[in-house]
Amino acid sequence: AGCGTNSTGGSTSAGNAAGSASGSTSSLKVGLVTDTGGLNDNSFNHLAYVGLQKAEQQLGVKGSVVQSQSESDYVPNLSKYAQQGYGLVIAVGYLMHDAVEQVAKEYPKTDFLIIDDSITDRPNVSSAIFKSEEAGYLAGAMAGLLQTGHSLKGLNSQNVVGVIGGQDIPPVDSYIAGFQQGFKKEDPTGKVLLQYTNSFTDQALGSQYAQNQMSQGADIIFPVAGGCGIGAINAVKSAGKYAIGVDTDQAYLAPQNVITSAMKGVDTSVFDTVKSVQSNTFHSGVTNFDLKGNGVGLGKVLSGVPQSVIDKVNALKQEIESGKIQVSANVQ
Amino acid sequence: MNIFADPQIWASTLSMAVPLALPAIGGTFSERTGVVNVAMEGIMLMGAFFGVAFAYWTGSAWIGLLMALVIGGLTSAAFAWGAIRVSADQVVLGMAINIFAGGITAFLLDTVFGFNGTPVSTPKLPNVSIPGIDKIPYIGEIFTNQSILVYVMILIVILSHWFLFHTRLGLRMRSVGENPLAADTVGINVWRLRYSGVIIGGLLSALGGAYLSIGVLNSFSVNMTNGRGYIALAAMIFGKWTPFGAFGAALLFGFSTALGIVLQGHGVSSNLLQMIPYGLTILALTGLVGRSTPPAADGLPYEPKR
Amino acid sequence: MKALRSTILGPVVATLLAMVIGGILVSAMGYNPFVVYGSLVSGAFGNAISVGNTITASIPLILCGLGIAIAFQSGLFNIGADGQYWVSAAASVWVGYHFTGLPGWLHIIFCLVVGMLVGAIWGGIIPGLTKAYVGSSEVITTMMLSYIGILLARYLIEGGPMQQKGFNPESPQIAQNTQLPYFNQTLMQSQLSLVAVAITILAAVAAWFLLYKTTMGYQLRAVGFNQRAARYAGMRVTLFTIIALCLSGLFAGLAGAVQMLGVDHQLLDGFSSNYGYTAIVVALLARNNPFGVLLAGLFFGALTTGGQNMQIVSNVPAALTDVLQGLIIFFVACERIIPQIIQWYRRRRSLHSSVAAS
Amino acid sequence: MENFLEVIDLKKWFPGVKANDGVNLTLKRGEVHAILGENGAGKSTLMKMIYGLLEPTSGEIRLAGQAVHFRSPREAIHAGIGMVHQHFMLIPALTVAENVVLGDEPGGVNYNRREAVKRVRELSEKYGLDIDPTAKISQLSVGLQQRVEILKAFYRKARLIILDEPTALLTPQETRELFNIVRSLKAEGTPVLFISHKLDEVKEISDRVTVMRAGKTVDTVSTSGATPQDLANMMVGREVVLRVEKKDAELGAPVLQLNDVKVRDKSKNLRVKGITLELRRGEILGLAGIDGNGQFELADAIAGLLKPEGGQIVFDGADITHLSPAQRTERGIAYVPQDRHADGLVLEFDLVENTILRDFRKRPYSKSGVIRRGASEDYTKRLIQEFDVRPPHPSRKASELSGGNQQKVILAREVSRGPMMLIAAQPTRGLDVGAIEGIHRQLIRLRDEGKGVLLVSLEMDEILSLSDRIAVIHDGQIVDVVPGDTATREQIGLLMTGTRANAEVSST
Ligand SMILES: Nc1ncnc2c1ncn2[C@@H]1O[C@H](COP(=O)(O)OP(=O)(O)OP(=O)(O)O)[C@@H](O)[C@H]1O
Ligand SMILES: Nc1ncnc2c1ncn2[C@@H]1O[C@H](COP(=O)(O)OP(=O)(O)OP(=O)(O)O)[C@@H](O)[C@H]1O
Ligand SMILES: [Mg+2]
Ligand SMILES: [Mg+2]
Repeated sequence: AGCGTNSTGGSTSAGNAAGSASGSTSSLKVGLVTDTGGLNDNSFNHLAYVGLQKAEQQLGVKGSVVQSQSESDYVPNLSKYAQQGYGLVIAVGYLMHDAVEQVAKEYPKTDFLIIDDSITDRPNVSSAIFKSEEAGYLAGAMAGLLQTGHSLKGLNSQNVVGVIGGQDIPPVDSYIAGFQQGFKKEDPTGKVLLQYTNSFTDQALGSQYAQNQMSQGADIIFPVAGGCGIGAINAVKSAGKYAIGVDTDQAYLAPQNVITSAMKGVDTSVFDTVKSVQSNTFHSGVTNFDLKGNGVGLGKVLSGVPQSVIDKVNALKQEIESGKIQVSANVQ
Repeated sequence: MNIFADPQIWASTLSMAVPLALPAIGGTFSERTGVVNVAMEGIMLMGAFFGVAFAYWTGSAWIGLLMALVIGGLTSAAFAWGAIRVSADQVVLGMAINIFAGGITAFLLDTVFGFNGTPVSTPKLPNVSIPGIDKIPYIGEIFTNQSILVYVMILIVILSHWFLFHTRLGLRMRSVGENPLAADTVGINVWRLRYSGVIIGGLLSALGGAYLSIGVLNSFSVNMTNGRGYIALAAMIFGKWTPFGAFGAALLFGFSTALGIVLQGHGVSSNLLQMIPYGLTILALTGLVGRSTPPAADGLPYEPKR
Repeated sequence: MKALRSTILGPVVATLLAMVIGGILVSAMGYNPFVVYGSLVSGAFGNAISVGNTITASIPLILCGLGIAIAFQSGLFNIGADGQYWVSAAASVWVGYHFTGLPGWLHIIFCLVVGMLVGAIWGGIIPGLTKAYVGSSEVITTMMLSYIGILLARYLIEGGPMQQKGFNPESPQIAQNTQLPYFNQTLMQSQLSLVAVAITILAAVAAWFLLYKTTMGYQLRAVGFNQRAARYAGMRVTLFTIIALCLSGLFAGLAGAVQMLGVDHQLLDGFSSNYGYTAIVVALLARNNPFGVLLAGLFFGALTTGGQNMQIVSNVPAALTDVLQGLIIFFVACERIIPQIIQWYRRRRSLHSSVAAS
Repeated sequence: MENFLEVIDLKKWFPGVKANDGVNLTLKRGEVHAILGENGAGKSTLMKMIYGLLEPTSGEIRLAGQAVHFRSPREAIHAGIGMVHQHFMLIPALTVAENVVLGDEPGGVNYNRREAVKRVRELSEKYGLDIDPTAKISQLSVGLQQRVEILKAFYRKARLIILDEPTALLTPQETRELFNIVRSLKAEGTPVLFISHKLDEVKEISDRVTVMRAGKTVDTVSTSGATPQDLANMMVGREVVLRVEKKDAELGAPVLQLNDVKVRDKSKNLRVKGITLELRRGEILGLAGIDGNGQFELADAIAGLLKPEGGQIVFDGADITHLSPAQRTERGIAYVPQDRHADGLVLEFDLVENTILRDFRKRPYSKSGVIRRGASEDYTKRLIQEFDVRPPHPSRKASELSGGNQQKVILAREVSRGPMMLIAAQPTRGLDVGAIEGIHRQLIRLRDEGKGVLLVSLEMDEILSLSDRIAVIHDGQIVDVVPGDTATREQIGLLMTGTRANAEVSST
């Protein structure tokens, strides 16, 4: 198997294929069910898998993944892991809400983790909620500061930024909502263009949306659209404008153009939950991943960004953590 | 609204037409020789993936493009073998290629490049401006800094029309798609022409796919063609199996997609706005185009019982 | 007997051939092909649950496939079953949660009928009328309406009128008494519903009866084969064009409704089933014969569920299922080559032996 | 004269059919050699083997003394063989010129359209086959298409020419012109293989005749030594009645009245320009005319397949001008359409489904919307027996039958429906004498039962021998109506060109 993933720097060369049965016989088995976006979504499914791989390498658990092909696969896939004696089954995405409810009831002995959704009435389900709006807020604020200060090379005189959403759905919208609020805070007269591509895969379409927004004066673009957003970053790169990454640190996509990234720690949540099951400290209920606990946050900042801007953003971060600023997850 | 005054919408139109027009013309070649081709989607994906992969491995987008064509050609040759030599159901075969291509490109992306996708250092094909034209005010902006494949497409449209309707080989190709037995009885090699038609179709589809991955971008993602092969099928029918028709249909589609993008951000649901290209196509089809009759032997296997 | 053997032999050998090629590919990537295929088969048929899952997965494919087969038999290509499926799914879900207080069986029938009607309208009215009167290719119109239908369904739950109060883009659940009961929850822990199975079998029988036993089916097929002769025979070609597309949409609509009542219970974002496209292959592999559709649908249902299990057990990326599926379809479509290969082999062998003898 | 072509014990077996089963033939240089045989005797199969379209199962073909094994027509063309096919090998979407030059087009990489048009025009002038090279095939009548088929063979300057039923669709004038060409070929030493079901043509043009029956060559005789009756008997293997016997007509009330009917064809050309005509019970009215003069559009209009542009159609006393085809069928109009593949049959349907094509809504073939297979099949079996359809299997697909048998199925269906009137358009096109005899007998039986028969035919002989009255159509109008028993070939032939011979005849 090709070991080309650059997700972890670990030197353990456990081929990700056909798990070698070297672990202890009683090692924990963890099943991951993606939603229909699949592992290549450049977003939460992918991140969850990164977390699982980390758990495999560092905690010695045995992981397995199944990518759902349609909405009707959720229940069978979750059940299958439960039947086969997996200790933890991870459901990625709010779309699996009802499926998890149902399967968790049928398999009370199995622990479940659902990402991006809250299920509170089951003793064997833990939910991971991400305050991505808080990360979006900081990203928006940084964009606003840069726009008003024209403090990056090549920024035009219009205060216009663009947001490209993959779809009008909560995990996307929470980022966008935060971004809008943060931007308005720092640049009240500026304009946020918001468009949805209705695709998480079509890179060429993402590129078109970006070009369209750039032609309307946007010079910082925040794509929240998985693979489709990569196309947008690509377009931004060839036009010499700026982008803000999402979900993971996407600076590697365009090191000269990505100002920063609004990230959410799906990988952390998966890793932590695996660990808790392994050490018998699994607890049901909702875990909020927010700025305070570093569950969400900003990625690497472009070197050209003035220190004053970074300081201001850090100050905002403190205010959010202290609860002084409340960020809403609803798009305007 | 002065959205039409902005040359960006026309530039968008043109660039979004490329990955539709190329496979649509490719399909035209295939169907003009009598082989129904729904494999455009899959062959585009193959072209897109291998274009990027080889561009990365060799460090040259041109070699990437070449390999996209080679792989696209090979894939369509497999399709052609099934459709022509074995007389298998052409639609089933085409769907099989599409499913296979979607699978194999995703599989290879996973196993070869991992879940972060193709490396960002992959080269892409150059964008060019045509000296002279780029000085003309409005038009110039449309033709400035477009991918080189945009110009290649325009060339291909013209060449294809000339080839199909003004050359001896083109006449023979069309005759094979209309009545292979008649063509056979005047000594034309039906199978060879059908193979050529399908493989030309494959090359053009792969070119369209490569445009997506190394023309506009320099990366591949799973299912990045996003149904364009099927839209191209529609464009081919819409264009009544002619290169200019297919090009026109692709432009219409590109334009209405661009329109859908531009109109967004005014409070209307993006879902509703994205219906525009599809709705417009139906309207144009029923209002302007009407009946489009395929080549008479389109989809019919030719197997002389010798 | 001999005919039966040769019709079965082709697909079997084709599947084997595809599996050999797939196996080579899998081995090259460092997996054990026997583990991979073992998990594929056991995932599809390994135990009662798997069988239940396989049947459940095949139901929408079969129902959509029946509709597409009817269109094909009438000389029409309905490429837009996906959209018909989703629009009908939305409609039946709406009926399922909006009306309360109806007796369960009546409510179920209500949902199914609305689903079928909406599917028939979506698939039949615009494509049918434009085909009949303007001659527009139904390939384009059904495809375009399919995209529109999916966008519409998506709109309905993304800020549209069917979005459940709250945050997530999903519809409310349909009333409890409209959810088709699962078959023996303890014995067979799958989402298999006997009612859905019965509806599917009934639909196949109905499609067969309609096509081959009724004057309507007779006319549909006549129009499909030869419009001029149909007109000569006094049939109303335009009418039957519309009817054929409506019927086709009706079955896709039934698929959507049955899936919602039996499995999904609500409209969920995603819309990624692709049943409409797979069903084209199902119909064509079945040579548009309704009972063949039943078999082909099961085959694809097995591939789907087996494929999911294959990922779980052998860690193979999901995409490999598609690779195998593509290969299998390809070789099944090319099954006609097999007798030729056998013949060629025999001839070569006899040549060899004759050379050896001399 | 030496043998240019030799066929030695040639066999071609299809699954279940021995289409050729021991064929022997010699063709001398400069000879016109006719092949006679019933439908399905294997004539076309033999020709296709010579032309490389079919590969023999066994046996040998020698060309100029050399054994040849053509694997495709390409090789046969290369060896100098040209063939006019019985079923047109034309491409409707292309022009005449393109069809003729296809495979051997003028020009380099580019197709030189102008040169092609020029060459085809010259060729058509040389052979007197007048045709517009730039017209699309789809716009041509079948007769004109036949000319294109002939031009194709001549364009390639073949050393041997095969003519498989070239005259089936030609007018007498055209046939005469074709024969002139054949004679000039003969004079140049080019041998011609000529297939026709018309014995007088065979008598006129050929030097020798080979008769085939059931895939075997029965005998080869010198034409001058055999009478048409001899040839017919040899073909069928029994005595054939060549002249039609019929009683005098007992005329009844008018069954069909056409008042100033005007009809446009599908491409909107006015083809029938005001026809007034009457058909009575108990008579066969022959509608004679050169192909393309509106006779088939008129037939379609009476059957309801084309909407009349103007005028009135009265059937059995009622105005049916605006009724649908189904309603007309219901009222008792039967129709044998000209193009049996396109209109008369659903080739993919089996014989049962084809025999109920017109009456499937009625009992006993269906009941409350459900087809009754049993009853339908019984009916089909009866018709198969009565009309001697071969092979006699109701579950055979229509496409698997020979043309003659397909025609029998159509005729059986239309005649047995108990119609009040039958429109028979080209009912015997391409059929052998035996089959023609049977079909003619059916038409006369219908007439004797007091039904009206409108016989639309391009065959002068058929019209002359069957019709009680003959209406001659020219350019969409009736030139004259003459009594059948006194009409002569010359008279009708003249009328067909639009010239009225004398005023007295028309007054009757
Ligand atoms: N490709 C084929 N497959 C199977 N049977 C065939 C095929 N071609 C011809 N036949 C059969 O072979 C026999 C001879 O056909 P052929 O066309 O040679 O007859 P023919 O003498 O030309 O008749 P006609 O006078 O009607 O043209 C017929 O029974 C026909 O049905
Ligand atoms: N005068 C003619 N003679 C023969 N064929 C013709 C003629 N005119 C048209 N055709 C046929 O119609 C087809 C299309 O003709 P048309 O003139 O539209 O071609 P075109 O490709 O548009 O040519 P142009 O370059 O002149 O615009 C040709 O390929 C040919 O088949
Ligand atoms: Mg022109
Ligand atoms: Mg013949």
